[in-house]
Amino acid sequence: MSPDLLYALAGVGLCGIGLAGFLLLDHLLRRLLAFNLLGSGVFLVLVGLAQHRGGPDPVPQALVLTGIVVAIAATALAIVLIRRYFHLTGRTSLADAGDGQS
Amino acid sequence: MAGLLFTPLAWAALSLLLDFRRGRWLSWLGMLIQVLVSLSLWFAVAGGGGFFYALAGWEAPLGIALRVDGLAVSFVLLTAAVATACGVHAGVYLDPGKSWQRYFWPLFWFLWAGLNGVWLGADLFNLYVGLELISLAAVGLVALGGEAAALRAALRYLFAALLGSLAYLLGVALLYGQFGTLSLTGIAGVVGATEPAAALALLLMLAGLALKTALFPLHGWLPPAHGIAKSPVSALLSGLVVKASFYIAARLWLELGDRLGSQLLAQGLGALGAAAVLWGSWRAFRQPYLKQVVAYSSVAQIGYLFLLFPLTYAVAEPVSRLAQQGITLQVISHALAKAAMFLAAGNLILSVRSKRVDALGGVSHFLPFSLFSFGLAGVSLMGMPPTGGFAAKWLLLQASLASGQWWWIAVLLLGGVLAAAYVFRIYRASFLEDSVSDDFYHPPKTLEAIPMILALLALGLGLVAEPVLSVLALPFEVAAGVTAVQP
Amino acid sequence: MSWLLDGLLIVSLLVTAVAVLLSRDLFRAVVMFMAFGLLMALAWVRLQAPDIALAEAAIGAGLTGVLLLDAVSHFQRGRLREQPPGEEG
Amino acid sequence: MRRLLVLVSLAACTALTIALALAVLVAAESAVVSELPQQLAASLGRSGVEHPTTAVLLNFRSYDTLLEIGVLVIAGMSGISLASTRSLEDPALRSSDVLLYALQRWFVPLMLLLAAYLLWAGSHRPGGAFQAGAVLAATGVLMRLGGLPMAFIRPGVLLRLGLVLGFAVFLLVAIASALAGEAFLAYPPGMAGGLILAIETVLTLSIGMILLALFVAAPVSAEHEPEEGGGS
Amino acid sequence: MSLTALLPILALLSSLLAAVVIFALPESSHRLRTLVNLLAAVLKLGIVAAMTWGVFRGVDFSVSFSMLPGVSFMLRADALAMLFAGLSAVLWLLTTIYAVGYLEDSPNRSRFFGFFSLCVASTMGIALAGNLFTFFLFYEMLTLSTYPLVVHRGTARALQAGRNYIIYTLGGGVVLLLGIAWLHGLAGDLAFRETGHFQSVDPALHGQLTLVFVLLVAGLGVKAGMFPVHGWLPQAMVAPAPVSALLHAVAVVKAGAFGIVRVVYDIFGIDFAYRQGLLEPLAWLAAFTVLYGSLRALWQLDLKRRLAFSTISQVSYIILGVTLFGPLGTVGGLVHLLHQGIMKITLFFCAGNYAETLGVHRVDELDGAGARMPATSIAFTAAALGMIGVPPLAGFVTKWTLGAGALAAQMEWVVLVLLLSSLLNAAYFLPIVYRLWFLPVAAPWPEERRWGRLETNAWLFWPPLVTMLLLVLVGLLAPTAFSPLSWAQLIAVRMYLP
Repeated sequence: MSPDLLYALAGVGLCGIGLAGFLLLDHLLRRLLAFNLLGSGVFLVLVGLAQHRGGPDPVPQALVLTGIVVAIAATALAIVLIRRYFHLTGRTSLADAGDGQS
Repeated sequence: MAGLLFTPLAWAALSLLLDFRRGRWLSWLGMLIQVLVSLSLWFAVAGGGGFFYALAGWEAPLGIALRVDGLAVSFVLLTAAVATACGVHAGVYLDPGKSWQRYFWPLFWFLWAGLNGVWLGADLFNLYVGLELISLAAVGLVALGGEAAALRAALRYLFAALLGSLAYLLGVALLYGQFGTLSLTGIAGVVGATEPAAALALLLMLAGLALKTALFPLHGWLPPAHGIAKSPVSALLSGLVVKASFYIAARLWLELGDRLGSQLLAQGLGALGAAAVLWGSWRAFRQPYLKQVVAYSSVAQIGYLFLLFPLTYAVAEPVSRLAQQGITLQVISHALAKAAMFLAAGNLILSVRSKRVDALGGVSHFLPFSLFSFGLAGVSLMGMPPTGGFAAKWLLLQASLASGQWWWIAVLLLGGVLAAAYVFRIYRASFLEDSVSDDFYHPPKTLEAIPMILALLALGLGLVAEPVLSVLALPFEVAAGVTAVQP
Repeated sequence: MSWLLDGLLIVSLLVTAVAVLLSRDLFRAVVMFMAFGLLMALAWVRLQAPDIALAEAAIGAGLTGVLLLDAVSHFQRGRLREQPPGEEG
Repeated sequence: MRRLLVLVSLAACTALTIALALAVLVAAESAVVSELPQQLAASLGRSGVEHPTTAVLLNFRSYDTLLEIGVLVIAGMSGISLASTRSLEDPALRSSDVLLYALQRWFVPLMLLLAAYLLWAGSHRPGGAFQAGAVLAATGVLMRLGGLPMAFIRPGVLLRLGLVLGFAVFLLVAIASALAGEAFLAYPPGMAGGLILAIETVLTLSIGMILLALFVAAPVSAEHEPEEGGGS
Repeated sequence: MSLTALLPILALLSSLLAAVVIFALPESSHRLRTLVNLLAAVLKLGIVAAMTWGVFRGVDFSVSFSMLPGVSFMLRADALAMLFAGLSAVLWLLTTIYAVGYLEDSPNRSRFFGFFSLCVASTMGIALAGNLFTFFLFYEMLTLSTYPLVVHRGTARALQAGRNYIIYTLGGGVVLLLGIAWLHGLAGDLAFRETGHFQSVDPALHGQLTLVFVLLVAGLGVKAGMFPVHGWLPQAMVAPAPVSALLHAVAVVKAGAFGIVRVVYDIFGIDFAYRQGLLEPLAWLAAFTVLYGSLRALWQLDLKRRLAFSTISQVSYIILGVTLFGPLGTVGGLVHLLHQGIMKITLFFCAGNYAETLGVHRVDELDGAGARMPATSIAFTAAALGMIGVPPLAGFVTKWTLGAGALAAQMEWVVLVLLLSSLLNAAYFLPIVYRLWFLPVAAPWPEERRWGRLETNAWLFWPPLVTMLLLVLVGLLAPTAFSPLSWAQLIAVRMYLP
């Protein structure tokens, strides 16, 4: 087992942790954190698995760079939305908002 | 030629620098050009067959290639038609006085660019970026204006979309790790019959895409987002955006499903689709708000799409083709009809100044045109002849019969009846003349004309289904293998 | 030696990840997340991906962290403003 | 009920993790050998840069990068579209902390230098537009927290121009090559290196600007409520 | 495009385009709308007359194009098609005239006449459809375009009736679609053919084909108002009188009956249906409906409701005729398709006249109306006598032929049903006639309106008289070459002697 594969497996673990957090946490910021963990896990799988046999591979590395930028864009936008939502409603979660629109 | 399809990106960049009114003129010009370009590309492909287009001069797998075939260009054309309708409508409908409306146009164009990217995409990672582009633009459009309810819907939508994208990306990671390429055709060429890792990858990707397509029971985010957004935005989202993720799922399934799928997965997805049809229709019937009715109707109509999976798995080739044609028609007719319905609903809401269904009493008196458009679109959703919805339903019925999967027949027929139930509920409300008030606002003629045109297109699709399908089914093999760099 | 390093790094990655999600205090969670980002950067170095390591350090740990911290402080200010003193914030 | 749901979710996540781990192990054993690294090595000479990751990002798969910048622009403008005040400056932050101020006077130029280095390094060693842009944004964040005035951060045309500049230049190059008869996004032969550097430079500026704008757009002050409601 | 392909399309377009124009017209342009309506109706009548002449001479009018893989849109004019097309073309003209008068100053006329024209376009499509698929297409279009007519008044009662109408007819449509799709899966795209398609068919398919037959007849039976699924019809009476006339005489119920005729003869073939024993149960059901409708009609006090139950009874005569194996039964059923239309529309016109002129809706308010409105009452009496089967009126011709057909098919019990039904017809029509002519006016009319010289509005006055004339003529001239009876014989000959 190469260290790359080990990191890929760590990525799998992060995916599991992130997914559990994403599903179970209500607080929007915490879900956002979980999303970022999940994303990191996916990136690790992508690079680790690809590099397991052939050594450093710039293609998945470039993909992960792209992925990171997309993730920060989404995260930053989410933070803006969350803060504004909190500002207007005083809520930090989407659960039981009771405005009748389920 | 294919390069011109990226000009939406250029319109996006330019319109960001302008305010709403100037952006409107620019965008209307852009739409005209876009429609013309899409048309000419469509005719080019209809005449000369499909081809691969290698971007940046690097061919797959090193570079990214676009797959320009009959199906893709038809969807490009569909996008041009629906998005133009929504864009023209939005230009009149939205209130230019609000400073944030200026961001409508760039978001709109980015959305369009993302859609085109997905239709033409043949590279798994590129499809991921395209999906994210669409999702973020859509979220931005929903949130535009920043009311609390809109923000809430946008956040829900954003989280669902992000989770779906990551599930898809995880699948891509597994596939790349195993096969060392991102090109879908490349993977389809080397994948074997028993590959548990690849099968899990396909499952993950389908699950993520199903979440983004709002397949029951993952549909919770759709009705608030589509119900709360401004009507032209809702029309875009329901008509086109959810189709993008489904399109990728379908392409994956048709390329890899025969080896990586299983009967259980196929029937399971079909069953979820069936549940979506029934549950979505029922919920639509119960909604007190007009746009919520239309939004839940989308959940139901999306359900039909997932019948693709059981009807193409382990069936004879002609049956599979029938199913594919039926689903394609369903995508197109739903895009046209649902866009028409949302735009017409917007007009009705504007006219009675209330979002409630029971406020529509007497509207048939004063706004027959918009109501008629709504009705015509509803006819297509019900799957009544001669609309495109009927043509789709007919083909799916035939595919179900021919494959011996008779249980889907019940879904198709019952779904039509349920759709009639929620559509006729709206008619009923609008025909009631008990409490006729004269206090109706008359929207401009443009607003009334656009949904009518879309609804008529959905209607006419059924009559010309055969020629349309013949272009969709263009033998891609003509140019496949020869990665022709486009002339 | 390098196995030990990798193993240690992976274990601490997973532990920090769990800590991010389980810590009761939001501020703490975000700090843990920034630590996680730095560990990720290290992991990328170990994976011979220096580009990603740089990006992760700058974007993942740095910028995201600052954005989140800013948001957390905003929430806490909002809480303080809204709720009468004495109640738990 | 709630507990049951938690347990089920946890069990599902665990099962998925195990399945995924097994899949990774299986995939790692697969015999398919990718030709991609060889192809990449063979084509690197024609890409105009020496560093393979940069070559992939800005030449081989430049379409991805173009769309990705698009994603950033979308996030940036969605962010500022929600910003509540006309000026995005926060007067409360214009602190007069002497120490911070002094620190900044040293730090800001240093970071700008770092960004420039990262940008330049990108063509032949690790570094590039993203990293440089991130550093640039971090500099901006620091300046803002330190209370330095930043007149350009207003939702005016200048800000929007800054947001879109990198994207626009990238697109312009892409379209120009398409109009010149090459494939969309292809660089004219011999000009790849220079064009990539130029694109990276404007991208750095824009990325920094977008991230900074998102940071700055996030706060909402109670005093300036935007008008609510819209056309419908 | 040749004239033979063009004429069926024109026959459709004449009312389709009229509908589009009328929708586009503003509510206030009353004269223009009337003009368009009448022009379209006259034009259509001319086209249909020309086509009928052509069909008689043996010209084949047909046009088709492929709509979906394996399915074509097909219009074709055969003798049976012209029977129905002729009926609807003639009656549409009269109903249009009537409707113009009836809705003189009610709101939403643009909407009304638009859907009215769509409705007739659908009927024309049903008549000219060349295969089951095309038939279904127009059949569903008819469902949709009649809904706004049924709920036209917008009252809670009208909406309730519309709801039931749509539940019944859409339900029937679903069953029909299932049958058609199934049949298509078994046998492909089937064009209507006078001798049917299954004269010799693999016995292994018999079971499935029988099921398909049941589905098709059940689906069509909803619109034809056959017994367990007739519930929508009496409720739909809340619609304005011209709509009721259209529903009962021309469009909706006739479309169902016509569809059953097509399915039995032109898809399955009467031979196949007979050999499979499919006709006998259908005959029992039809006979039951005939008696049931008449019995229910006896107890209705509302005039239009009484007529509605009478329709349920009378339309099943057509089905009954179809189930009598042999040319005579077929002729009886087909000719009744036409005769019932003429008689029933007369009755509805008259009922509408009583309602509009005198404000009378109930049977017991009609006392002495004959003196106040002699022309209308004469028309009503003639139509009622025709329904009962008094010679030499239209109804007599039908019943006589049907009886002869029953004897030829050795189903003597049908004669008994016919006699019983005639007695019942007399029992619910004669009291009305008696009240009209022989009872004095009991109370002042609820809402009397006067229109100068004539007993009622001229637009309302003439149509029932014309249809009365028609129903006398088709009865008197039955033996001649150009009567509906001869035409039905022509069709039957083509069906039984390939």
